[in-house]
Amino acid sequence: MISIQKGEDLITITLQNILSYRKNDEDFINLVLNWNKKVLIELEGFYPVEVIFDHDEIRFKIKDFDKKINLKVKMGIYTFLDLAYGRLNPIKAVFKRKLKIKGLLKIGTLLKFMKIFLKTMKMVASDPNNNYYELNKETR
Amino acid sequence: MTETKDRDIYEKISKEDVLKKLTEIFEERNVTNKSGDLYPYSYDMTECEPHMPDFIVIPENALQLIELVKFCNSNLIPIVPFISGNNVGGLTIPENGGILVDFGKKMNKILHVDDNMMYALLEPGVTFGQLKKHLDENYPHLRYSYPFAPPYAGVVGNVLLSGMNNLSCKIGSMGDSINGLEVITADGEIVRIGSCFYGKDEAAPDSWWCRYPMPDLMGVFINWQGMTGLVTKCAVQLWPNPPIKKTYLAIVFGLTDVAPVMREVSRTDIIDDISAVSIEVVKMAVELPIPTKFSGEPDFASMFSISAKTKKQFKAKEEILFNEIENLNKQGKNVILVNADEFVKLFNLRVRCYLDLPSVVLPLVEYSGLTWFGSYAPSHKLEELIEKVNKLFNKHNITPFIYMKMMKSGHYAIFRPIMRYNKFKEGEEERYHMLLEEITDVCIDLGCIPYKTPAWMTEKMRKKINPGWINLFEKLKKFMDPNNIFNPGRWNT
Amino acid sequence: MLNIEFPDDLISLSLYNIFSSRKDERKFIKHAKDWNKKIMLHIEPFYPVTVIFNGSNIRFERKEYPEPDMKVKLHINTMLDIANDRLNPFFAIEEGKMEIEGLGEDSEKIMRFYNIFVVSMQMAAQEPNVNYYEINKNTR
Amino acid sequence: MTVIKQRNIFEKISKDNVYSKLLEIFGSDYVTNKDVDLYPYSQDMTENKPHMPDFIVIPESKEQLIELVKFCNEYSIPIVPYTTGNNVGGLTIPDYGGIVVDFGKKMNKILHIDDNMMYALLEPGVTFGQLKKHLDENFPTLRYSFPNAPPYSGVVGNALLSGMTNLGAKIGSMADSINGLEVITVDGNVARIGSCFYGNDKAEDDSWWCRYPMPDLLGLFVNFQGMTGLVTKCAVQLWPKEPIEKPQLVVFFGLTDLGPFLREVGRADIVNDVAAFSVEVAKMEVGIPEPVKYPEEPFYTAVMPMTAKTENQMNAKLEILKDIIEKLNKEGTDIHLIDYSEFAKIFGLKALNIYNLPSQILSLHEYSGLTWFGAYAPTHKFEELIEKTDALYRKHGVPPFNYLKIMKGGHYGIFRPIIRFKKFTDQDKIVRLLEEIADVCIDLGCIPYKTPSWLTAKLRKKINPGWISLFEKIKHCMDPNNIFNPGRWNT
Repeated sequence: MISIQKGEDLITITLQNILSYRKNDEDFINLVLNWNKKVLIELEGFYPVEVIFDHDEIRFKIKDFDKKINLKVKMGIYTFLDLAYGRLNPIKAVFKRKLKIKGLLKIGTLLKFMKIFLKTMKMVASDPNNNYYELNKETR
Repeated sequence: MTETKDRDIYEKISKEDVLKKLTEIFEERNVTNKSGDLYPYSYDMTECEPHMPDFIVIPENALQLIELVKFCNSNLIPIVPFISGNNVGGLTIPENGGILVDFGKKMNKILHVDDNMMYALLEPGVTFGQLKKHLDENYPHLRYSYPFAPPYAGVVGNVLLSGMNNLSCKIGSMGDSINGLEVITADGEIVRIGSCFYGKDEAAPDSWWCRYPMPDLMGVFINWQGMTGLVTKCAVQLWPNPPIKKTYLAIVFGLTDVAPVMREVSRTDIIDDISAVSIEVVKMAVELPIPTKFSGEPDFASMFSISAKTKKQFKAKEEILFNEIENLNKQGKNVILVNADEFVKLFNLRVRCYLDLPSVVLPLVEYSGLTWFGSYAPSHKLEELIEKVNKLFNKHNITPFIYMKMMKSGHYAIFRPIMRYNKFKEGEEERYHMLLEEITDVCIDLGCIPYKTPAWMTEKMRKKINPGWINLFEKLKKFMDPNNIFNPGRWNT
Repeated sequence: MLNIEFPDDLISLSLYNIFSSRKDERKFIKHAKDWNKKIMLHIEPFYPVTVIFNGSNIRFERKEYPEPDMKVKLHINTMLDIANDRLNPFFAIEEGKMEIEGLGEDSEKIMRFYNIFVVSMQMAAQEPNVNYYEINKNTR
Repeated sequence: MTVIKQRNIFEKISKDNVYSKLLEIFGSDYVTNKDVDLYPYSQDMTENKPHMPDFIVIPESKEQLIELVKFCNEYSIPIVPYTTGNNVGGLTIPDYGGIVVDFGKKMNKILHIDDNMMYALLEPGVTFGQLKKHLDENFPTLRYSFPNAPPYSGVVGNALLSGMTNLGAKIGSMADSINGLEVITVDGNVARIGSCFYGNDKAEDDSWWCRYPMPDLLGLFVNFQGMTGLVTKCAVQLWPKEPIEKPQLVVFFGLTDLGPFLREVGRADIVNDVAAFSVEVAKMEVGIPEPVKYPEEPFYTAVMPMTAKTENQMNAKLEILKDIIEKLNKEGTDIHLIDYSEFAKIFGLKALNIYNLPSQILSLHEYSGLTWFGAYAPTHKFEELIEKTDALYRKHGVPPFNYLKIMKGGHYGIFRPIIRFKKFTDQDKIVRLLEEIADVCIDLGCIPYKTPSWLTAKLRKKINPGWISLFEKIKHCMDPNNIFNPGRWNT
């Protein structure tokens, strides 16, 4: 069971929404548990958010970032959506410099991040809107 | 706040006799004077001062109401029409007591849907949810339009009070979507207005297709808040339901840049509906009790809904929208345009309640209190309005919640600061009302015209309106309702 | 100098309009005068009209003549394509968009027909709307 | 025909005293009581019975009119508003005499064009030609819309009487395009109605942008034919002018093919307007004095203004239009689509008159008389209306001139049989035909607009009593001494 900090700004809310999607799922927990890495995600046009994986916790920061960041990921909102909706393959994105990554050499970290984040994002995107309709079915 | 002019409404007849008469007209089970039953009708979501009605009646036909009106008119008893009490202006609070007529329970039939001339003939109690369901199931190629209101709000009340819906950028105020009315006037006469006006007692169901071109008697009942008669039937226009629909979300950085963005896009005449909300509102949807805006976050989110008959037409419209946004960014605006459905899914599905109307707009109903300054606004004043109102919100340190729309291809705008608060928390209501009054003064000074107006607001307006208008208004009210029985107190009557 | 009879049906009126703009033009007179031919023109979806060239007179009849010297059949939109240079009349014939009977080997006939009908049509189409604005200038 | 109840309007004051009062208000140059001056105001193009006014006045300011209204109300003298007298319903014929107020001469200023909120603030005398010229020269990105009327007819009258224009398929009745009014009511009060209602004596020029959301007093003056007050200012909505224009022509070989076409194309929401005419009208346009339809010719032709922001948008619209026609032809109609501007060049440029509005529909004016039954119509009755009126025309040996429109995205239609006639010669025959047409159409649910009083007399028999008594009450409340255009709607 992973606990995820509640977001209070647009981007963090989004990241939280995505990551929470699998917080009870075995594989996800195994990936995240004790990963203990700091990833800085920046959506161009908005602002960077630091995602801190700390044992069984995921926290976020939008300022006073830590000195030591394991991975820096930067992309535009359209790349973000294209990746989520499977219109763009992450590897291609990296080569096309649409997905800019600092720390490419730490290939392990990168791959794990992709498993944790990009994969989850795609699962969220492909999920039918059920849960929403659940939450106000009585009103439709 | 609303002053309730004290008026003894039982000079001419005793309460007991009134009850007797009501039971005679509506039968015992449809009449009540038990305070337990009366209480819920004595207030609404707003801070407007509550007042108990003396009776609730549940009518099922016009004949009963004719009898009621004649009776009330000769005995000077107030009549207050009520559908679901969802208005945000204390419009159905019986300021002088009297009889509250609840249409929502039994006079809520969809009488006719005209497939060819595209209208629906409704009783006053029909709700948005009910109409949508009926159309989706029986006339999937037709649609109505829906406001920023829960599905259990009333359709007829919304049009009679010039509400605005999610086709507003195309069709404008709902006041222009009314094809016809059946009304009971003070003398108990039943009047059919609009193209349905032929025929002695009944009109053919296929005759409710237009408001004009005969002398326009309909105005006498539009935006009058029930002060001129009791509406018993209303025909509203429907629209073709195009196969392709999509909503775009414009994320706008910079406090006032949303104004030119909305103005420019509305004039392209390709958008069904344009609405914009403060970013804080988007965040409210995610259950942040008191959301604050962080630097780097955009200021407004604007939604553009596009529909089309064919792919080609949709692409053409999309292209026009993209070009418009591109131009705006070239001119130094900072706008990011994304597919709303895609974005919302990643962001948080609860936000969909803004997209799929009618729906319970969660951040609103999760509070016990709700009030607003809802107004028609000059679109060239939007920048100034946003800035000044935002300041006021911050001064009172209340989360800014601004909702805007562009109407009828950009001919005018809607400016609506909204406040949610906790009704039962000591001092809360007063604090919010103070802010609301300050907002009202600023907006009216800038030319905004409030709609669904509570009495304390019309009082402010009366000081600014030209005397000729006031005279004509008073003259007409007196003449339509000499004994002031129809929803007295509205517009300080 | 030719005289062209003023007709009173839609299609003849169009032909009248086309011809009369050229009726004093030397080249046109040269071709039209003393041609003494009956040309049946069927503009679909409308009806056949026979144009009768007789000495210096041009008349129109709303019917198919027994044996006209030429029969031409084409759709109104094909006619407009030709008139506005979007379609070469000879391709139109090849593609079967314009059916011509009685063309024979008579090159003079082809020439005259081409000049009287096709050229006039194109001239009418190219002409700026001047004369219309003349008609109406007082009222605009 | 019009019943003129005799009424002596100079009981309370002598005609001479009225005259001197008028001189005092308007000055000697702008008041007349000479028959030669009065005569042209005593009649219009229609068959409606002429009646001489007693005075013509030419106002230039609201103040003069306030004084006039107060005076006339005190002495019960009729006031008839007049712009250019181009209505086809005898609406400005002073049935009881009295004073005709001619706004056309001096109260004809375009007071303000609001580029942002897209409206024009006008005095009652402004004409369509004048407004078009002004916009083309100063606000090329904006447009107004124009009726099938000459350029010298009045904009404000058209809007106040729910006229329809060449944006009708898109925006519907012009009454929905009124943003605000300044009106003088019977007690001499000046009421500003609409979003311009703030401010004691003056409204900001940029405040005339909407009719709602306050209690709708504007209705009291819409379609009342001047019976409730004197309108002195009116704001009307303008629209963005789209760069791409491709008018289309549609020909209909089946008598009633027009019906389903109008319904379908209206809903499709792709054309600005559909102006459908009997083929006789099209022929008349290119100068056939007495057009007859030959069996091979189509029954109807429709001209449709189409505009778009981009080529792609135009093509998308045309594609939808073609699909509609294909679908209908599969169902048995015989309808064909032709590019209008191209066709017009071949056919005769005069035909563009019908499209380039406002323009002089010449041939209508070669006749001394013109009348019509103009009505808002239920679109599912189009076929029946066409067939029945066609039969009546033939019975009376008059060429059928029908004019149809589809309004506001297909929500309702316009059905308008038009009749030209030579006054004093064949007038009686025409009147009979017109009455028969009126009866048939009203029975089918048509609602006439700009109604002459002989027609309202018929309507009153069919309208529900509640409406009539509310109408009477409001008229009485607004004009107790019946001074405002008395006789309209048989008041």
